[in-house]
Amino acid sequence: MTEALAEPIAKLYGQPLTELPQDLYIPPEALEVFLETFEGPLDLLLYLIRKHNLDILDIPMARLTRQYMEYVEAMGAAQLDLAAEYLLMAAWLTEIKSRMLLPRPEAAIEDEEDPRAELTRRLLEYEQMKLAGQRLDSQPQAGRDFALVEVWVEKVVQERLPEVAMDDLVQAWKAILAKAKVTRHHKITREELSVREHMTRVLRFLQDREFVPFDELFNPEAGVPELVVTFLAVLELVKEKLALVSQQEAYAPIYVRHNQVITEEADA
Amino acid sequence: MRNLKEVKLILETALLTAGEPMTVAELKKLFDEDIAADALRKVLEELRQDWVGRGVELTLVASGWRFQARPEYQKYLDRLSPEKPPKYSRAVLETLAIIAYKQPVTRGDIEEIRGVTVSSQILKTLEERGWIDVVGHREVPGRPALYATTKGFLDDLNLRSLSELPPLEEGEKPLLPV
Amino acid sequence: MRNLKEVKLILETALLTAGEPMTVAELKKLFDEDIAADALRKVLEELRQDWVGRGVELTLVASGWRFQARPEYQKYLDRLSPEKPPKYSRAVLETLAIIAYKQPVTRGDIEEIRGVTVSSQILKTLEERGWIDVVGHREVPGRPALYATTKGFLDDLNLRSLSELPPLEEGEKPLLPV
Repeated sequence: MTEALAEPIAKLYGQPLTELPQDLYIPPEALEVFLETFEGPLDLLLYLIRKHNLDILDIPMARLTRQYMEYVEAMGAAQLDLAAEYLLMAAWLTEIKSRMLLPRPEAAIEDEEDPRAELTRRLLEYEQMKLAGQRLDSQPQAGRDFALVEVWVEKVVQERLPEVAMDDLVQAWKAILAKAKVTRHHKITREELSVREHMTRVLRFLQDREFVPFDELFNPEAGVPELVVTFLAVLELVKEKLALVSQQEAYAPIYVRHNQVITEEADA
Repeated sequence: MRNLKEVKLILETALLTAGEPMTVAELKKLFDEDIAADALRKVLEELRQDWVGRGVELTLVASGWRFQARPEYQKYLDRLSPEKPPKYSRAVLETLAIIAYKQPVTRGDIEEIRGVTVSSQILKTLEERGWIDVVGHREVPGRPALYATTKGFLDDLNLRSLSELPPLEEGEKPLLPV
Repeated sequence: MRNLKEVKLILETALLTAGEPMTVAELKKLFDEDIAADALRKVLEELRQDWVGRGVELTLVASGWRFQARPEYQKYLDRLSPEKPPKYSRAVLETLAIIAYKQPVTRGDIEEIRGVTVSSQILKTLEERGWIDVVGHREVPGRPALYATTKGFLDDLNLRSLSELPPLEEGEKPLLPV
């Protein structure tokens, strides 16, 4: 950016402005351009020192301060902050200058820091950051200096089905009970559940057939408990009037069927 | 004339970074010299061939050429952004619990236990999921359907039989002061 | 064990379609079997080699691996869309540099270094770009926000970590007459 300042930096009243100040004095007609060109008093000071080898001690502080005061008034509220920054800088420089000019005893000079040290530190730090900003800007940047790859993917709207865990069912059941403030006594145990499971199985078995021989409902290889549960299931189905059991005469085959009204069968 | 390989690399780079389909007319703008549309199409065809057998393919869709992932790779890509699975409503879960524990039951039974009406939508949801079905009808007026859980329900919940459902013994810990 | 070629194709497809950098840990999720991170890195390195000499390259940035076009191809791509991302003012760039090199910093710290007030607009510009964010507050009166750069900033500048930022430099001449 420093090199760029050698070229016309701005247009002022239609005229290219190439001349930048040789010191901290701002030509009144260039005030606006000036404020836009420099990032602030540190930037300006840095520029002057770098470009014109300006010794900060050579600056006519009294005149400068007076000028800045006038600008503060002229600019009003718009750039008040910035004007104040320039003013602060002028005051600081004046202080440094006065301390440098005051004679002091040899011993004191040894101990005391150069009054310019703090200003130098700040100028150096600012310069580092200013250069770093330029370096960052010249770093290859995504979207500006290189493009990112973006291959199209068909977003298949694959519907995800809700998942249910056993615990969800338990919780749901508990919620039902809580709501009902249970007065009746349901006791659902493993045994009863397996009976109900077999009720479902038997009903499914009966579904497509008219009459099922009783013994076909049983799987002898399943073991005694299973046989008992199946038997209980059939009894329960009969009790709940979900199935009918019939026998023509003693020792004749027993048939089980869906408790369906005959008329529907006729329709089917 | 720019060599063919370079043209292909530029086309490939442009198409991989475009993010949307590009027409041949647009792709022509990549080059300051004039390349015939037909020549470009030939290179695009070659490029398409180059990508055969990869996870991404070059295709011509209505609005132009674009690279896109092959559907076979979708299942891998899906693993990267596992959406949270949706949850069934409390009404659905309660209905399912009642059918599981008290089957076979009619809608009336469920309503009696839940104390509220059960919408057809709830039963439809569970039927479509393949978790319940109608195993018969109760022979009372209206012949209401009897619902029971299916084998698919047991499979999906990783159960071998209904008896593996946790036993529910009421009154153990009353949730509400009775 | 899945064969290496298939692993490479799946990785390539995922990275081409991801739209953002992916870590090795994320890429592992592509496979249902467990693939060691080191093994994946080896395949990624191979994949990177495969793309050498193309217009697109596989790179490792702060947030992970990604495919990006080589800067040499930008001149062609620029012909397709003449709009460029905004150029940042010196004020924005200086503020960004201070946050990048001195983080975490408060607005007051930035003002101290720049010697001028820092407008909210400057910070907002950088926040909206996703390059800086607030990482905490300094426990002093007013609890000013502490700003730091984000991973996205490193990604956009093609960097893996802050240590890859260009080193700080000073002007060549000493500031004070010696």
